[in-house]
Amino acid sequence: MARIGVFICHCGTNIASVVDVERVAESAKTMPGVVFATTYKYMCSEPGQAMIKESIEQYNLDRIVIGSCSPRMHELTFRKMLKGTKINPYMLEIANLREQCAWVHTDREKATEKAIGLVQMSVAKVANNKPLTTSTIPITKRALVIGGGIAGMQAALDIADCGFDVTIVEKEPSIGGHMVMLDKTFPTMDCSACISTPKMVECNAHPNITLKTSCEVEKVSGYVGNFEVTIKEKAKYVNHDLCTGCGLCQTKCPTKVTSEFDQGLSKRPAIYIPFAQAVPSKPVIDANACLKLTKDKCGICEKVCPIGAIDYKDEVSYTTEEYGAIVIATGYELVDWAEMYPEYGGGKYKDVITGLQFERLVNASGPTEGHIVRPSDGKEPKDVVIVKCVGSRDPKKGKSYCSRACCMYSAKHAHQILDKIPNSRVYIFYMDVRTPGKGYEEFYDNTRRDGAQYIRGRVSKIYKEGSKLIVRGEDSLIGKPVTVEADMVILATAMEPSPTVADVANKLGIAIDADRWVTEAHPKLRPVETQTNGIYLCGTCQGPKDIPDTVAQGSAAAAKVAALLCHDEMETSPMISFVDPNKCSGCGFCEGVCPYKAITMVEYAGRDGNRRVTKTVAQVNEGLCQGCGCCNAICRTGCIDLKGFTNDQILKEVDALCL
Amino acid sequence: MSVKKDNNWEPVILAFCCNWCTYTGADLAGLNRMKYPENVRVIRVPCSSRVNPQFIIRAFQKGADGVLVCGCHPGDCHYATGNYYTRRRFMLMKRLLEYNGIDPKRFQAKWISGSEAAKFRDTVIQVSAEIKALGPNTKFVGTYAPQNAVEGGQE
Amino acid sequence: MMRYSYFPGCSMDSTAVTYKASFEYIARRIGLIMEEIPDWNCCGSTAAHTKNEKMALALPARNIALSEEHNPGLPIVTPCAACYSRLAYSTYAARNSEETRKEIEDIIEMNFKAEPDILNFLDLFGDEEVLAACKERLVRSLKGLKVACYYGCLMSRPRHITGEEDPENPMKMDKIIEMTGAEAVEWDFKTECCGASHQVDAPKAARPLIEKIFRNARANGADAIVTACPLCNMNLDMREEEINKQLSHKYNIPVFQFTELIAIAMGADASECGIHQHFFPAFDLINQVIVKNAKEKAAMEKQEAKKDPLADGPVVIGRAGR
Amino acid sequence: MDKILNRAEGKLLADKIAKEADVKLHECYQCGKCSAGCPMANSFDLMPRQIVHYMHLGDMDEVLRSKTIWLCASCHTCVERCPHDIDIPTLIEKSRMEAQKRGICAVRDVRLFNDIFTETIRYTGKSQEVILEGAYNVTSGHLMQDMVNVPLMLKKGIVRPEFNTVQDKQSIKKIMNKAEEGGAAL
Amino acid sequence: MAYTKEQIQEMIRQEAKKALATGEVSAVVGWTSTRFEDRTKPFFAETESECDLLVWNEYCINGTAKYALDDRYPEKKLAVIARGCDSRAINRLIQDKQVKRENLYIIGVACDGKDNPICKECQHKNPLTFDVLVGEEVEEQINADRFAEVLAFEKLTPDERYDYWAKQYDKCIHCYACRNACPACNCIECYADQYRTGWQGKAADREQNQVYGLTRVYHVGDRCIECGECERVCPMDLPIMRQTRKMLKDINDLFGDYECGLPDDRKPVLGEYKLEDPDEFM
Repeated sequence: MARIGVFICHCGTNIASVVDVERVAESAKTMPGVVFATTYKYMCSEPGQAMIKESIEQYNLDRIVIGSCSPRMHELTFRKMLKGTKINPYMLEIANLREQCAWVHTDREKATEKAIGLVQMSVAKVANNKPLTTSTIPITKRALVIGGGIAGMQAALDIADCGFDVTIVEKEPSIGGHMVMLDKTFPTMDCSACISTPKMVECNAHPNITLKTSCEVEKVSGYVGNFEVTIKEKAKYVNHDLCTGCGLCQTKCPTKVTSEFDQGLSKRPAIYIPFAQAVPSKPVIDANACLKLTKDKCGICEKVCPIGAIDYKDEVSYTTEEYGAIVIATGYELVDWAEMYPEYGGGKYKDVITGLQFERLVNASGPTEGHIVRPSDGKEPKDVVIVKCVGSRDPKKGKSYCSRACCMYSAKHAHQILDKIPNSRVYIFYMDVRTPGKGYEEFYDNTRRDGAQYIRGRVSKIYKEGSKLIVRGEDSLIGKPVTVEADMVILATAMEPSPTVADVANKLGIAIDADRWVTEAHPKLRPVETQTNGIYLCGTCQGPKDIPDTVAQGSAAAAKVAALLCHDEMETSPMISFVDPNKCSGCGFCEGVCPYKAITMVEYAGRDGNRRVTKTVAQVNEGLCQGCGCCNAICRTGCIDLKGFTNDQILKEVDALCL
Repeated sequence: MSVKKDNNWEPVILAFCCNWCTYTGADLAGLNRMKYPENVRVIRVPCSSRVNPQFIIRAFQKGADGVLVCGCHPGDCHYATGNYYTRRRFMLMKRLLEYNGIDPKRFQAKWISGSEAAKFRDTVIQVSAEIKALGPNTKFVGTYAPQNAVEGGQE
Repeated sequence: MMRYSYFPGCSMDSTAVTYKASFEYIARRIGLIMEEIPDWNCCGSTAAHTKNEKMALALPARNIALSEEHNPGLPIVTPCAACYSRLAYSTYAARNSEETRKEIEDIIEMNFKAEPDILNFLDLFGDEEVLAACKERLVRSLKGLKVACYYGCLMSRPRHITGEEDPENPMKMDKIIEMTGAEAVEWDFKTECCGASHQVDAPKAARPLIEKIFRNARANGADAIVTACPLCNMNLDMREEEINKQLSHKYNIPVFQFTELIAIAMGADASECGIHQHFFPAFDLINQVIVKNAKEKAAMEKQEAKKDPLADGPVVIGRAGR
Repeated sequence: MDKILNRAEGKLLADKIAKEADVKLHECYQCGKCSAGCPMANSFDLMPRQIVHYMHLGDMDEVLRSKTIWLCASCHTCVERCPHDIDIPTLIEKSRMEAQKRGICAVRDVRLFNDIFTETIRYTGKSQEVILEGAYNVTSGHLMQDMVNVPLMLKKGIVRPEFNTVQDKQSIKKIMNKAEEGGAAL
Repeated sequence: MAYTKEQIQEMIRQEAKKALATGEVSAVVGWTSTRFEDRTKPFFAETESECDLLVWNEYCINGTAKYALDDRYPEKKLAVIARGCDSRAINRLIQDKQVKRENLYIIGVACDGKDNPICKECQHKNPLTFDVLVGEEVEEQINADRFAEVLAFEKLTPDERYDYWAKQYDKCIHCYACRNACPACNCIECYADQYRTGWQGKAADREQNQVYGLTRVYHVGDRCIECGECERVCPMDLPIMRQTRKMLKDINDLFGDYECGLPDDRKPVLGEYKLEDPDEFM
């Protein structure tokens, strides 16, 4: 038989003024299992706690109920208090007599009756409590960063500087991401490559950082502090251990295909270093383009390579490593505007380009060496139209969200055109100009001073007559349709998450929203954490943002990672699910509803009558389970249960309600 | 069913509240000294998805006059997806109970966030009034008491 | 079985002579069976839905009901974009709301189930069987003729009525036209409005719309515009001369119905497909193309030393007798 | 005079029309893509975008008195390109019917043409281009409009002097009268 | 139909013999005759000669699938003669991971309805899953009135509904025959037998029966294959399907077309969710 002690707190007059606490204590004494009940002015105070401890000794209590304020207030306090006694901290229930009784009622009689009822429920529950113990899990002091753009590089560098090993997995042949493609950064107009390439070099040179380019995450298992990650390395066909990056192979390769780095504005060979400052600065072979690999012809690169680094037989390989924390930084791509907007020509006009293509056009290391010319005929455009919100703020054709960076880079593009092309005219069609950042509004002002014409209205149609692109919009401030005959049109195309994100998120077991952005644990207070402990996020995988915000998030995620990895081990909550393997039928429904992938089906040596058999049963991973209890309600047998909130305990609470 | 016109009669209403939203909302109602009827008793659960519909059946069996299940709004679940399952479960359970003769007002579910103290109060006032109007529940009520009702924890 | 319930629409019996003649020529050739809906009435066109929604739904519904009664199981085909749109609207409204369907039944006092699918001529000629039948009968190519396929609004928009996947750049007519050997140019005004509904009552506002269509067709290298609707055709064809008068430069762009080009490719002469009955002269352009192609063909055949007696015929397409 | 925006009648009417058209007026953020693509916009007094905005404000007076609702060609370009799929043609159509109910008409000729058109159908069951053009020219006073084409039409057999009519004329008349009795709104 | 009953019976026997002859199959579950002409009973044929005792006639009404649970950890395959309903029951057991497909050898046979009222509503006469099909498939019918009974019952007043069920549960003798016959009731240990947790009591009174009845619907409602075995085996003739079908109807109304026992990967409705599910708890 349980020996329960009941302690009713006056909370000064907070409870006692409405609830007859003495009567509550008196009637508690008659409840089954209760051997002692009393009241006290302030139960949470030092003397109050001392009184409880004494009573435990004196009446040989093995569990207690405290009738006081909300358990959200002092449950931890009282658990801590119990740590010094012979009672396990979890042999405690709190009846919420303040927030949910005294403070919300006025009728003393009825409130007292309710208080008795609440204590009765807690008594019934505590009678079925079991001692629970927290356990600890060790932490592997290494971090994995998925994505080698500016966000991933920043996070990796900061983690590495704290002294932890970091691996960067990048699917492309070089790290650097989108930032190295850009020409200048707003609002300061520093050279984008000049500030991002040193980071790339630093990543490569840092003793704590391992770069894994042309690699993808294949499989993730485990939990916070103990992730096991299988990394797939794509075939590069070049032995990077031997290769010196001399680049001879590139110059001799006869095949030319569209350059991804130059956004389709130039060609590159089939064996290529993506761009001049690439890290690692070693080539890979594009297997879809290479003549040797597609048709078994050519083979020139092998012949010219002075050290024999070419290996046409290279294959995909896998490595498995352990990490304590993971940062996802998979970045963005631009939406496929051509699919979405047939009214803008659907991609058939060469002189309708995206903002990213313009970055390459205006970049001194780009295909035109920084001369702004029309891709169709190489002539310098005089009239340029910039169309904002292409694919963003358009729930029907594109995305409903604001893409955040476009207002500023469009202003930057206008400034660059007006600066580089004498007597040029730039018309910017916009709906709203959003410049919330330091120095941004001033930059927008300057762009207008430079001569950019801002026209408020969305462009309805772009078509071609002769060599001119006819752009039709409305000047909605005047209220009349306007037409611009343009030489070139730049579309400020919306960002969307990298196409790989859904796959990566699925492997990591983290949530993405309807637009495929990775969901943070809390939008305000946990912005760089995911729902899964030990997995963090940064950069544009979470939502559109500009470079300063991206870098800030990278560092923030790194701080979170460091805060985790600086411990040798961590405590886990004991209030988690557990399985009775003898009752479990192995249907696996609990596995399906678990949001944390904490449940797996495992083999279990059980019995079937007199026979020894191998059953398949559910097993809870204590590191992953967060104790929501969703699995409990789906289990028909009731063999998966939640410590601290067992079926038994809740049923007893329900029963007590109506006694 | 004839409703007893006993003005002193108070219903017993059981509310399952998730720890992160509704229980917090209920605490906030207290903090703001909002007033609502005394006949509601809250059982704290980690998540509305912890609530097994069998608990509801048990509550009616034990003579509860009404049952309320409350959780975070869909999309706001502390455990990401729990309340989506809650939603399906109790949409079906509500209809099943109704089909078996239980007035739909006696079993209700509501999304109440941690900041919606007023919504918690209004819900309790409304449910309480509705059930008062219906009178005591006589359906599914029984006398069953499990064997180990008090000793507990000895399994 | 190429059998359809046929709703010709009012224009088919009056202004759309060329459309009617050329379509009937093709139908005869390929064995299309068009069961005309008995005693059909006007669909209400743009006027009815301007004035009264119920009227706009009920007038076409009577025709659909008649078709259900007399031509059960057959889809309804109509040559006119406006008729197509109105018939499709009534069908859509009835299919999506049982209440509306009953209300319409009540007004027209007939059974109205909204069962038959509504097709326009592009749907009809886009059908694989019909297309294949046409291809079989082609005797000459219109190679060298560059046309701009003009679809207009009502066959493209609104999407939920027409089912058109890409209302900005539909391709149905382009594909049909390419069968004849003519080239359908890429241009940008395929579905821009021609303002037909306001050409009479608000001509000042509506005329410029036509001009823009001609301008874009010309800018993209088209010799002619091709339509698939009596109203679009008349609107462009009848007013080209008037527009030319007000401009310093002149357009010289005949406006054909797409059926005329198919009929010609099938060997029809002018009187058979009505090509001489356009407001804006259309005969010469087509004749040039045909003659040029015939000469080239003859020259090639001569080279191959295989003499075909028919290839010598000087005029392939005869002027109309009327 | 200043506009008074918080008068309820206009808002009620605008909301009723929006509801029937299944449009959520607040979703429009006035991007102007509708007006930019509108073929008739050059002759409008209110841009399609402004129609939506006036309706959102509840200022139906401006809408009902506008030329725009009469000059819209119902080409549906606006809604096809609208980021929020706002069905402007239906808003306009319903507004026009409301204007007719109140006897407001900013473009007399359009109404006249439509009246003649529907009357022709009422009495013959089919549309008659000759009657239509003739009657319109006489009543509108634009006597010579399009007349230059008539000789050519007759010569080429494009129009004939006789009419096509429906046999069951009574049923057409009945349908139209019944539809009109039921009012404009469905 | 092209084959007579006798021909099919003979083919079943031949297939059964063939299956046993492979040596991989421990027994064939089917039906055999009894001393009553209008009754058959389930039968495990373990030898070739026993195969000749298998019968096929309109009285073969017992479900065969659930016998696969007799031995959850078999060393050899079990051959099951499966009609449409049995094949769906097998799918249920496979989807619930209670039997492995590779542990079964399924002899499918199209069924043109048995001497069992539920067969009139059958939408799947042909087996959906099988290794070998005996005879040929028959034409399927769609049961448009699948939920007619539920719809009619919903029209009663709440009190009428309660009283109706109360009377039914007064009749119930708490024998669990419905559970034992049901292919969706496949837990190793049923909640109802766990008296320590005290979900419900042992007594056969209205109260316990009501709890069992409602819990049963919640447990099988989103997985019920509508085979009607529960009603067939009920000694007190309780309209058990009327409860389960209610849940199925609501699922169809709320979450789209839904039918269980089909060979697909669709999860039970309560084991998944959609963001755009209807929400009435706002």
